[in-house]
Amino acid sequence: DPALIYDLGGKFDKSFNEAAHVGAEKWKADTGNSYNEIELQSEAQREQALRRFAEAGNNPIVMTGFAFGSVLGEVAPDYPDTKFAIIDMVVDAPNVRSVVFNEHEGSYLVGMMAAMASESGTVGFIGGMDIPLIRKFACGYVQGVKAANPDATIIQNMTGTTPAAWNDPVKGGELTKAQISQGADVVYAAAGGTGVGVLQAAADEGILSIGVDSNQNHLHPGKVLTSMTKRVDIAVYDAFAGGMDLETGFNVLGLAEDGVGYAMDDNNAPLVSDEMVAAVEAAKAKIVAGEIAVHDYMSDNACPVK
Amino acid sequence: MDFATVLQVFDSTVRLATPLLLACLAGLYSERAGIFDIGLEGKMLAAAFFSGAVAAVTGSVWLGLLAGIAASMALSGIHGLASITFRGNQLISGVAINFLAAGLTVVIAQDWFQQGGRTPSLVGGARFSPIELPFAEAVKDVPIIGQTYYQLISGHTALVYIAFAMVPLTWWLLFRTRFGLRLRAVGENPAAVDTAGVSVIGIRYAAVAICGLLCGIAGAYLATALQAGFVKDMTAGRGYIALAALIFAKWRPWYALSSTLLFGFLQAIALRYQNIDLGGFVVPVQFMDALPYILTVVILAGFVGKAIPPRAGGEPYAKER
Amino acid sequence: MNTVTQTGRQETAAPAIELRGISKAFGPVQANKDISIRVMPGTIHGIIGENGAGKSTLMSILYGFYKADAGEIFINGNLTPIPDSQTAIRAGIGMVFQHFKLVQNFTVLENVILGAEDGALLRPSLSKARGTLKRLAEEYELNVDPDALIEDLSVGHQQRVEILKALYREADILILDEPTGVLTPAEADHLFRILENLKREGKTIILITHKLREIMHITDTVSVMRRGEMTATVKTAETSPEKLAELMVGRKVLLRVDKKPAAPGANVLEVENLRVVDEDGVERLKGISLNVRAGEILGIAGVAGNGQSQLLEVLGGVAHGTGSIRIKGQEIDLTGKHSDAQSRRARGIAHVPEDRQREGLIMDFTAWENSVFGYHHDPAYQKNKFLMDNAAIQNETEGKMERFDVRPPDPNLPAKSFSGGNQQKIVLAREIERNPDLLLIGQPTRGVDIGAIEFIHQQIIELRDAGKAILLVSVELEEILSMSDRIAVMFDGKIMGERLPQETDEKELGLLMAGVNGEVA
Amino acid sequence: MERMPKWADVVLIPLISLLIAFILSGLVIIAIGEDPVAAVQMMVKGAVGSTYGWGYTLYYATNFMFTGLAVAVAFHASMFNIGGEGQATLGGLGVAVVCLALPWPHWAIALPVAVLGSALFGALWAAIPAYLQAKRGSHIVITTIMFNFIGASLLNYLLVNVMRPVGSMDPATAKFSEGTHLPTLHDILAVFGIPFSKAAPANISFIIAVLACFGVWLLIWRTRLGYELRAYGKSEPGAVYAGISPVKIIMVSMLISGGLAGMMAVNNVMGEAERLVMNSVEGAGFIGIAVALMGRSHPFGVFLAAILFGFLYQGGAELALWTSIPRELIVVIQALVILFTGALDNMVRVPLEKLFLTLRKEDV
Ligand SMILES: Nc1ncnc2c1ncn2[C@@H]1O[C@H](COP(=O)(O)OP(=O)(O)OP(=O)(O)O)[C@@H](O)[C@H]1O
Ligand SMILES: Nc1ncnc2c1ncn2[C@@H]1O[C@H](COP(=O)(O)OP(=O)(O)OP(=O)(O)O)[C@@H](O)[C@H]1O
Ligand SMILES: [Mg+2]
Ligand SMILES: [Mg+2]
Repeated sequence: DPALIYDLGGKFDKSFNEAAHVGAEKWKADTGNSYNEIELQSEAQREQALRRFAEAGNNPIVMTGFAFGSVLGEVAPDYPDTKFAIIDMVVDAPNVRSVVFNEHEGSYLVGMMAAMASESGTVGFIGGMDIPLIRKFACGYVQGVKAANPDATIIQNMTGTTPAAWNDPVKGGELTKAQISQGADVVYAAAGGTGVGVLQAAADEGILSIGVDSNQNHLHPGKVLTSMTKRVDIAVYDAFAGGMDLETGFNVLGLAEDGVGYAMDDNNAPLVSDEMVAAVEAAKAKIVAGEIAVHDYMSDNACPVK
Repeated sequence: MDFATVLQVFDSTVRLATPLLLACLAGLYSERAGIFDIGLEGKMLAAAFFSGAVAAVTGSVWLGLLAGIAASMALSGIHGLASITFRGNQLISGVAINFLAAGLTVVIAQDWFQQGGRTPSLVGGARFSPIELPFAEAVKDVPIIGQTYYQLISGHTALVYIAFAMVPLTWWLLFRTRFGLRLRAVGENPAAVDTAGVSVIGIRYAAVAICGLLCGIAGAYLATALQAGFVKDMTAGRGYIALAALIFAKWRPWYALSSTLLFGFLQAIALRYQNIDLGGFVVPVQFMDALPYILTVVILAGFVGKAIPPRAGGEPYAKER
Repeated sequence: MNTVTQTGRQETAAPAIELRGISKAFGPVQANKDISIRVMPGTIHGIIGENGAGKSTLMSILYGFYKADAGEIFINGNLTPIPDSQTAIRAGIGMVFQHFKLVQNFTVLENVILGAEDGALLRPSLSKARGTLKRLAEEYELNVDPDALIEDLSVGHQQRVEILKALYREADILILDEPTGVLTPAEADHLFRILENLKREGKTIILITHKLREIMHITDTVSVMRRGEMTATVKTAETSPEKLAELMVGRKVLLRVDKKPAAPGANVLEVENLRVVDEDGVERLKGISLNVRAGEILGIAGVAGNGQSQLLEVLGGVAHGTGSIRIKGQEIDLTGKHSDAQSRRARGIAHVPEDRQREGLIMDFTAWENSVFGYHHDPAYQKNKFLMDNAAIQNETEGKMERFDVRPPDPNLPAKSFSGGNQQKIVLAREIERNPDLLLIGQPTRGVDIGAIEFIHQQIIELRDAGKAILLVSVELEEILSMSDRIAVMFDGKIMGERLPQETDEKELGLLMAGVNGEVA
Repeated sequence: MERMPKWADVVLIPLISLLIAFILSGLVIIAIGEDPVAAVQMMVKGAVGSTYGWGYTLYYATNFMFTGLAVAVAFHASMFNIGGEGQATLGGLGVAVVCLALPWPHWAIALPVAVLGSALFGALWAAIPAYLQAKRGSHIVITTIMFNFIGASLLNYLLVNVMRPVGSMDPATAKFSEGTHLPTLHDILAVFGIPFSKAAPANISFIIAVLACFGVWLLIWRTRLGYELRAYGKSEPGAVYAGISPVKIIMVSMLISGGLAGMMAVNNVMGEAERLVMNSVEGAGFIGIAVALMGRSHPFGVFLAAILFGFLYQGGAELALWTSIPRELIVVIQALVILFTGALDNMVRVPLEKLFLTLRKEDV
């Protein structure tokens, strides 16, 4: 059987891990096969979970989250016959598939939408943890906002500096309220489980929010502008489907591959004007075509626009 | 900082201080009666879960509140059993209760909802909604006073008002009633109460029960008012901060109000300003996070005046050695 | 048994209190064994007995504080089970405990109404109590400021509050457990006047005391307890102190100590202007000067709480003070790093503390561990740089236990399983066998049975005769008078005067202890 | 006269308390619709059914031995050190500083220095609460709790801002160099030709922990310091009378306690993770309380209780892996053990004492 390890935050974070869960469930429904899974409780459990699954003969083993990087680097060589897939991180080993997403591209699109939907000209960003990956989201977002409205103000906050920050809705909610008081009327949460609190506070206070990873539009119908979808589900589905013969190596999913995007459904249809859709679609085409180069924060650990 | 921001920070202070205040008053009843309680954290956590869970299932926040109170009081009962009836170590009992709550909430949440130790999100009547005080809308544009009334005073959930009303009520109960006299006496010298023909055990259980009640409200506030549902460990050390506030408050109700507001304010600041720039020197957010704890240590060290706990605090009352 | 009371009333009335077959065990300790007693109304009934005889336990049972394992209680002839203090109060019983049961940071008024409030709100109770208190104060000479905090009151006044508490609850039967232990003779006299007043009012009083003088002075009848049993009840008029002492201990008692006249040598201890301020900022020693010579016992007399304890503690290095202390002419460090008890021992000072269970012994330690307590740094007890030589210590302890006749002579028993007298012998063996230059000894025979007392006194005298200096603190005047070669009396942190035992008596010492009639030394 | 024989006090009472805690835990398992017998079987199989399981059980037990000893040493001086968590966290910092400071040529050289480093940092983190207790009377329980939080924030800051390698996203230090990698039980037992799972993290620290148990035993019952520590723990006035300085005992006992807690890091940071990550202590500091209570603060008891908790921990991890019973069940069991062996001790003791008393009376 294949196995799936969720990062801290848990599989029902309505966001990143939940997307992985959806992919796994879809695979299960499609193939009728079963899989093993575990939700990490602590940092130190990573290695044990990996080893335990490998010892028990699970194959392939998929894990969600960059934090598995160094542990996997160590464990993978011990189990050369087992295939591993890691999402959001690159691990260079013959039996590992590394899947990364161009989050900056998707964030660019929702940034444009935020700028266009904003009436105050101030939009917010709430990141989970202060790490390059989240800066990558933020930087793409900022670029998108500025592209649509060069005068816009962007307020940025990070929930915390530790993995606990992925799962702190209270803090997410308070940060949102603080941003609202500073004038923000659209807030983008790239914060895993913490985002639930952000979306909640935004809905309570009557402003718009933008979800992340999974399509979160349904959480507060008519209050969530859109979601920056990151198709972790596809990555997981593909890895499971690959089975023991999983193709290893480096795997980038961007706008071109539909690995990232923005979510449209009945819940947010009234919020998104045709004009917005048109602008965003145009930008998307240009990005795919390489006409717009969205800067990737992680390429040089810097963001050209603030 | 403009006035609107100040109001916002204070508004956030009130929200964040409310659970601290409730828990602090809860601890006040217990410790004034001579029962140390480091299990405030656990009781709040249990209450947060059960209120969230029951509210999610029934759709009624009031039923949720009742369930939260019941859960918290059940843990109080255990604490009472251990520290009053069986005269065990109150600190150890408190530690055990914190663990019990941390474990049980997740185990039960997982069993009931299979959502990784959380409850479903609460919507509509399953949550406390803000109460608009009279005329708030009308005066909202009156500078300063009207704004303050509208932004800061109006628009909180019922539990916030309950929490603040508990302060004068607690004062009155402790210092103006027979029950209060006996409760304070039992924390100072239980033998005096006993030989005066009053049951020490009865009073102590009553105090511990009130403690459970208030912790229950505090927990329910976290899950059903401040947030929309329970997530694991959602109390995040608030019980300990409440305890610190209690010491800071020298076990007095009005001081408890100011000390919890102070801690709430610190949290509000830490939330709002990640890295505070003090003219070149950047205060890291981790420092702000740790500030309430650091402050507690400073207070405990007696640098901010000495706090003398109730004399019989922490000592089980045993007539026979 | 119908007693003729002094007031002559109700010669055949039912007893105010009758206890039948009361038994009570605390775990393995049988504190009361099948005790029966009758107390006639309108009398003062004394109860005496050695420490631990079970007096307080019996009275606490009567007051509903403890529950008896067996037995019956009759109040005014009616069978009245007393499961708790509430019932006792309702039955008209009030009790002043040996250790007061007051809330220190409450006012007198609050303490008085506690448990006897009328109604859920405090205000009416307080004003009512204020009136009642005023009346009681006039009636019985019981003046106290109703708004004073207990912690600001003297012990004597605190005791008045306790009596007021009982009277406020309209007690007809008043139990007082060792009320005079903490009082000056003058305060004690005042108390006795109050008791006489109460008796005149028809109240029944039970008085527990160790002082035979008081028993003879005020009681109508007296009961004697020994080792949990009631050994006798007699009319006071028909007995004598000697007889009572014999009843208490179970055999004839030798009250005098045999000793040769002292042959004092040079000064061993010289104390000048010693002052001590305690944690609460109260000055407990107000400039003490004294000296003790080799081969001499200096006795310190005084009512408990007048600074004797502090004097011992400072000399022993347990507390800090200022002034000057010289041992054999050498100045002692009072505040620096050599001001601790260990350094004092190194300078030849041994110290038998007043409270052996709190200080002198670690109750959970074995006898052998206790037998080196304070001297555990001695090289003789070390195996090497790191480890103690437990076998050597055990060996040595066996010898000590034999020489001091500690029973049972088992070094491996924990201290708590020895009786008080044997515990004291363990401490004495430890301190005396160090052969110190100066022995500080507090309450050497407190709670010790008469046989052990004789032995202990003998050991102290032997040490004196070996040319050592001894400073003896005791609240027992008899002990002071019989043991000392010189007597200094302390009052309120000062020495009120010095006397030679052969030139003074209990009366003069009593006055000095009360702070009167002495030229301040 | 003793109320009951010593064996009843040290063996019977903890066993009965433990039994009650386990029965209640079983009820919890039933209540969430699982089969307790199957759960126990799975735990036993997972924890001691293979050398892999043993490897993890002993790895956890090593952690708990250190933290349990830490709590026990402080208990003897009547200090309730709830700060094991923070002290072990700082101990990890000490290990990381040592391991990253030099290119260590061989673990045998790195290990003693790392042990010192961890103990030093752990002791340091205990020193401030100890000092405040000794000099200013601040309640050690509250201050050590606060220091747990402060320690977590401090480590957080250091990992995020100072010790994180450039470009890394984890709040964690770089991997320690090859020369600091400790031999695992696999490596050690291989010398004797005994096969042992290569994957399990139990390592030479286990032996250090066992030595520490012995060392603490010597310290408490054979040295002068231990004598003074126990004397102070039983009676402060007694200690002062004997010239034992309370300040010294509070400081020394807490320094030793903090040092022991800190030494745990040699196992989890140096032996297992081989780098310092966030929250590497994983609550072991708190479990030390349960371990010390159950072990009656005796090093041998601590040793046994640590193995038991290691078993529970590893068994619980297996349960979480293969069933839907969450790992928090272990927290529940831990709570019940603390409750019954610590706080509700009298519930078992009083009836037992009565029983022994009547038995003795009948003998007479
Ligand atoms: N609360 C208690 N728990 C256990 N044992 C007790 C308790 N109170 C008294 N005892 C024991 O019962 C016995 C009788 O004690 P009690 O206090 O009645 O003596 P007493 O005659 O009042 O002595 P004293 O003159 O010292 O006041 C003693 O051995 C004592 O140690
Ligand atoms: N002024 C003093 N008052 C009381 N005790 C003292 C004084 N000076 C020294 N002592 C004690 O007398 C003993 C012998 O003192 P001395 O100074 O010779 O010893 P030491 O070995 O030099 O000790 P240290 O190194 O601590 O000074 C020691 O136990 C010391 O603690
Ligand atoms: Mg008595
Ligand atoms: Mg010297």
